[in-house]
Amino acid sequence: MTLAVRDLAVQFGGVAALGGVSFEVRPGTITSVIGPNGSGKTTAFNAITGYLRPTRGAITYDGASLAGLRPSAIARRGVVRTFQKTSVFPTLSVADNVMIGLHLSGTAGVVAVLLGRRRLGEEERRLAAEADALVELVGLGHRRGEVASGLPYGEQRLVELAVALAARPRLLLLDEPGAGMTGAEKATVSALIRTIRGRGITVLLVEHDMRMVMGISDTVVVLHHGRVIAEGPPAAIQAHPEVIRAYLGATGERA
Amino acid sequence: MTKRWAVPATLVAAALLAASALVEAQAPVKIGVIQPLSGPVAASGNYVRMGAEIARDWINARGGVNGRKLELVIEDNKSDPKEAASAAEKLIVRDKVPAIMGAWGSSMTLAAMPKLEEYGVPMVVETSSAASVTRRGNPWIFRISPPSEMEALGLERHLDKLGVKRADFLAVNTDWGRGAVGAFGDMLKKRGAAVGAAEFMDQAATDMNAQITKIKATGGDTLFLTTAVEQITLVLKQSQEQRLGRKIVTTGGSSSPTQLIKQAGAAAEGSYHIVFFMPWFPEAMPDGRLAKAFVDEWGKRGHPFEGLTEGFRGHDGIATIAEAVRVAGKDEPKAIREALWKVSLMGVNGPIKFEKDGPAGKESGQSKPSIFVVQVKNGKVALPW
Amino acid sequence: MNGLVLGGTYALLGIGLTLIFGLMNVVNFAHGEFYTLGAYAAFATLAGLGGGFVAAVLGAIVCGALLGGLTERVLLRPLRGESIDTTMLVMIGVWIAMQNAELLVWGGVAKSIPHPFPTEPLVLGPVAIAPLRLFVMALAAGLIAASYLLIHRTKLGRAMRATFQDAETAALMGVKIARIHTVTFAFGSGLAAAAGALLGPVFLAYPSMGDLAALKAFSVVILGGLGNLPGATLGGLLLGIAEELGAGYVSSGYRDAVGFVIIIVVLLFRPSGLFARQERIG
Amino acid sequence: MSAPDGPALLTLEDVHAAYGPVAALAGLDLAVRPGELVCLIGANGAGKSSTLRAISGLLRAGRGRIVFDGREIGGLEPAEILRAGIAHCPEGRRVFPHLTVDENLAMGAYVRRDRRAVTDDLERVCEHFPILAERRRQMAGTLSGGEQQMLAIARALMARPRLMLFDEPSLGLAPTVVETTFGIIADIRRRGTTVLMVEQNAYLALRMADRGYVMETGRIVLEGPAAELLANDHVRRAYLGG
Amino acid sequence: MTRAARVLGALLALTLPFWLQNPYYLHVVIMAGIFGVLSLSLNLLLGYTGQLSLGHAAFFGIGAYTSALLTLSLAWPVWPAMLAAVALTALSGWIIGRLALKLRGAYFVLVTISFAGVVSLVSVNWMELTNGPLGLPGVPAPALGPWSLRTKTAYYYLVLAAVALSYLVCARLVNSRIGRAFLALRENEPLAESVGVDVTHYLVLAAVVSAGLAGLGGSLYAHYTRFVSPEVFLFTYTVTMVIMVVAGGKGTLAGPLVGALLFTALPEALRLATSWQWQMLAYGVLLLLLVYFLPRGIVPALRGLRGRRAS
Repeated sequence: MTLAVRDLAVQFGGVAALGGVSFEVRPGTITSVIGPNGSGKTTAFNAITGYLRPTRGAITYDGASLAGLRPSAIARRGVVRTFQKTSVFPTLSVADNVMIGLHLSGTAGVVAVLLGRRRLGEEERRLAAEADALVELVGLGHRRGEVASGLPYGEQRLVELAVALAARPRLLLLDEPGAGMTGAEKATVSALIRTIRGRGITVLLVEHDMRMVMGISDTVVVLHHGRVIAEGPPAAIQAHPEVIRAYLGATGERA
Repeated sequence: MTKRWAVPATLVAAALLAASALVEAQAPVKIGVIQPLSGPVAASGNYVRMGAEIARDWINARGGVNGRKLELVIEDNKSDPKEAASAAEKLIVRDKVPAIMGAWGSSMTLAAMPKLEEYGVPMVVETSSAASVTRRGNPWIFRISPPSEMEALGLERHLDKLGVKRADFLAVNTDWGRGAVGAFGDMLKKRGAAVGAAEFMDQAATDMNAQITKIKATGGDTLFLTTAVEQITLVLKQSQEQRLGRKIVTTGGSSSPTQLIKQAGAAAEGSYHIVFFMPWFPEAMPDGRLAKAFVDEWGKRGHPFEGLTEGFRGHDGIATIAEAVRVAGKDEPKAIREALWKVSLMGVNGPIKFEKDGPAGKESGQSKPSIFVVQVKNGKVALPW
Repeated sequence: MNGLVLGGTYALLGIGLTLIFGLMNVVNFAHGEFYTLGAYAAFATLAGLGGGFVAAVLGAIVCGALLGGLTERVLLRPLRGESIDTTMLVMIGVWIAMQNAELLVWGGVAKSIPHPFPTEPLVLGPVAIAPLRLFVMALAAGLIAASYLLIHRTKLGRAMRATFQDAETAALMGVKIARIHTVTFAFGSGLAAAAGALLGPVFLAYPSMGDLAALKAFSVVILGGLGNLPGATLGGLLLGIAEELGAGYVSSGYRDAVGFVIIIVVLLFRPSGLFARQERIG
Repeated sequence: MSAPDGPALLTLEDVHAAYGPVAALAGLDLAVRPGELVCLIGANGAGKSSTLRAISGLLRAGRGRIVFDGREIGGLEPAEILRAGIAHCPEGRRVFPHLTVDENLAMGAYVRRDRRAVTDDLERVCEHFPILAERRRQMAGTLSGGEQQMLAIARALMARPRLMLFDEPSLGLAPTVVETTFGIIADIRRRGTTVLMVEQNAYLALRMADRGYVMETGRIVLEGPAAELLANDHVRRAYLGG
Repeated sequence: MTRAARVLGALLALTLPFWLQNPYYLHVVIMAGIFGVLSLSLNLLLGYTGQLSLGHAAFFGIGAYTSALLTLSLAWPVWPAMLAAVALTALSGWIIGRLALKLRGAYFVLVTISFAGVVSLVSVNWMELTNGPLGLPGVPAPALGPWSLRTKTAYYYLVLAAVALSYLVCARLVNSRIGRAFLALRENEPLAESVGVDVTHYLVLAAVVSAGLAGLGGSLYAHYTRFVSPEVFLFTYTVTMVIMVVAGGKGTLAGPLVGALLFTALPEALRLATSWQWQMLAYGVLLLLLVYFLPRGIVPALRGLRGRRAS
């Protein structure tokens, strides 16, 4: 078991954003979390990656609890995320964005940096090469030197993906990677996600585009009003009566 | 250049040289002035500047020094020691002044002093009261203002008339305030009076009620107050509000009782003030005619009357330097320094003559100024006894 | 008792600053200068024009508000969207320029502002207080109350609060955000000027008087929480009293340290201010 | 329900808009006729909200024309657009949390000068939304999500708009509340106010709308009568989970 | 900058005392150098991590006092005193960093202001240690073996070396993985955390280095003016540093140096250009104009200009 979420609950003020959610992510799979806007998907992501403290519940990764860890510590354990709203280092170039993503791959400490040790240069060259490879992987080779905030929306999302990949995740949490993309771009991203899984990285995905979700997921978890209402392979989910009701709405059901 | 032109060219060059030498002789004698013209103590600095300008104009009206006009190069030290040092550097190096007057506060004077030594330019100190100014072994320093000890000694002969049994201190938390508390405390102890509380206040503080409350609790009879006139006003007002009921004696000579009467009103009634100039009774000054003329000129220029107790120092400082230049016969720093040891003149305050102070071989000059006490009676400044 | 007099004016300063700071995210270093301006305006009214004390305070408010509004309109509006450091630098420039302009106009000599009250203190049981201070306290209280009414009972105040809470939605309601910014800045500056006009006669007016006042205002804002009016009011009173006690019981030299220590302690242990509601996380 | 004919009340022609260098709208064409209920569907990030923001003046259109009731409104301030008759009920309700319900409603009428009529409207709105009438002095932030949605709609109505823009009115609401909300929107439209609605619950939205537009990356990719879109295969697969 | 320009600049810096015959100008340049160190230090926090410290005068002052007290009271030689000043300020940077860097934006600004305020009041009131408002006169000048570095020219080279060292420290940090972490925190803190950048560690690191450099600046100042008084804690020093960094161009390596040179020279130039009444007023107005027309600073504006010309 890679990631296990047990009875996860998050409250904002008096409002329950998550009301006791449990699900698991098996290694080497693509698992999708779906649900209408406001159903608690992003909240779950934030809780798993240490950006907010759950009211109750347990989150374990590789058998060890992630509770109370800072996001950077969680990243160091191989759990890396992207954000729902496009999130890049805006005034830096694409290549520099990815270089920052490679932070954990670097080893240079203060002393080494200040003394200007020779092996630093080698490390920098290695990291730069790695960054280049990642930029190529997401198909932004031609944008390498451009400032991230100047890129079109879809390409910014690709930068984000490259940054996350640079952190060498073993579990990658993607928050709506296809949002704001054209059909063609979405297809590219879907293919990319498959490639990523092919490299042995487990993927947990939040996505709205059903075609995309159903096309690439091994398992789908459906959240509705802060609870899991269904979990299973895509085909089963599409046929699940409660899911249909949640998606089409009560009115639709009655009509 | 062909040979044919050589002679006339030489002639022209010689003529030019001669002309420039003539102009050189007519060039004014520059004196640097460093004062706090902006910042918290700007008012005092500006009064000193006004006094200095009067001295300059008088001297120039009499034909200048050694036939040359006097020119003041005035710099603002922004009430900041760093700026005082910068200003000294600029005056010496860029403007090439052979002597300086400055720099009001002791911390500013102390900060400028290394520059004097570095370049060898004398400075007449007109206001600073810290003992260390003349004790540091800086042979370029000549002070006409009294250090706090001298001021305390000046008061000593009036002590019985004042009737001090038990005194408290309230002083601004600067070198000046701290120094005054020490000097007057020592003098009082020597004379057998008890010393109670010594309270300090920040330069920018406006509310001294807490200090006054503490002082009220000591049960003394006299409060020695050392700070700028603005704060004295506040302390007087707040003491009255708290019904402190003490004899209040201000030290330092910056108190300007006229301004206090204007600003503190009844709260100033009965207070004593140590001053170095009594513009209310110029005839009572050592040189009554000079003092009267200075007061008149000050008024004619529309300067505020209350500035006179500060402004006279500007006059005396410039007059001293001008006299030294006259004695030296040239405006060259070293010569002026030597001449400063020889000058003896009458200033608005009284006779000015320097005696040696500080470590042997590197003495600074210290003149012994006249010290007076006045009292506010019936809303007017009066001689107390 | 003195703590209350000071506290009342601190509160005025704090309310003005908290509005500007909270709404526009401008670290207003020139806030103290509007305080100074108020004191000089009061001086001009009382000594020059021979007006009454109330007229002087009103005059100060008008001066402060006009110049504040102008500052915002001319200097800050074109820089909207620039980083907080840039606007801060602008306000530093305004601070330096205003202070030295005041020096130029009024000279460095501190001005005592005449006032029509007797200097003999009123004795009420164990408490002795000068009538002026009593009047200042009452006027400060009145101005604080008036600010509350303006903010809570008028259409303009409602729009200001709405903008403060959610500028974009306020714009959707037809509120002209830029105008609200100008008005807020003018209002805040007016209050600072009022504080100056009130404390000026108690103390003195001189060009650098605003520096300390600005610092106090910042302490008050932190104490009360950003953009929190009741917080600023209570914070002002509390700071006034704490200073009085601190100076009385600890050491007068460390009087002004009270404000600093309060800021540090409050920020380290309760960053949203003493009176702020717990903010929603995330 | 059939769409009334006649000249369009609102037209967008080739509208482009961007946040900084990032394009949000890339040549959008759209029209709403008087009395219609039009819905705009599409994935997150497709530019639906940006469309509404461009109409209400929050987002300045860089190119193209936005015409309302025969008058070019592109480039006008939000206040002027509101005065022209377009109210925008924003995504996530966005009530002013520390203003009372009454004050929130008053903010809705901010641009109106006719004080007496505003007071009347306030009473009428409260009659219409009895939940709000009970909580008029309460801070809006203390209301439940559904109550806040009612408040947001009521607040927009206070401007007496001729066209109302709704951005994701069902977002984060319980199913029964969604039902009520949509009932209210239908009611508003029945009373003669034209409606343009952005909604992620495409099924619900298309069921009550006259016509629909499907957006992708800043432009319209599909449009037609709502019933047709509901039956469209592409739409079903992308947005209806079928 | 092209290589040729750089070499030329370095040559100019190295030979400057031979060009500047007038020691007053050299004095201005030395002060600019000291403020250059201070601005580089502040820029590390403000420009690279995006944290505005308005308590930088405290580090400057602590550095100056440490150096002065060690040489005067304990008769330490100057060089170890300088090192101790750097170490002590770095330590205080660490403490402030640990305590205050969980705060952001305006709150962090206010804590740093307050910290400087408290330290300043301590320097005035703790008479036994600091000699209070009287200050500490007679701070010795450094010596190199038998040679005292009292002369302006000698001190100029010392300051030049310090500027070069500070520049090197900043440049190396900024162009490394550590500098990228600083930038990441400035640009997008949540994203930085998500790829494993430890916020506290890097912010505290920046604070420590920044404070240490400010301490170096303070120490240089003390041994140059040879007089230290509580005025070193004046808020105006911090304001000056901020002006230099922001006007020069925060987040660039050259910006703070350009700012330091310009804003040390400006008041002196105004001294020459106009009478004292107008100097500070003109200073304020010029600052306003600069920010108004170049809100991002001089160096970025120049870069933009060159970029536009190139394209």
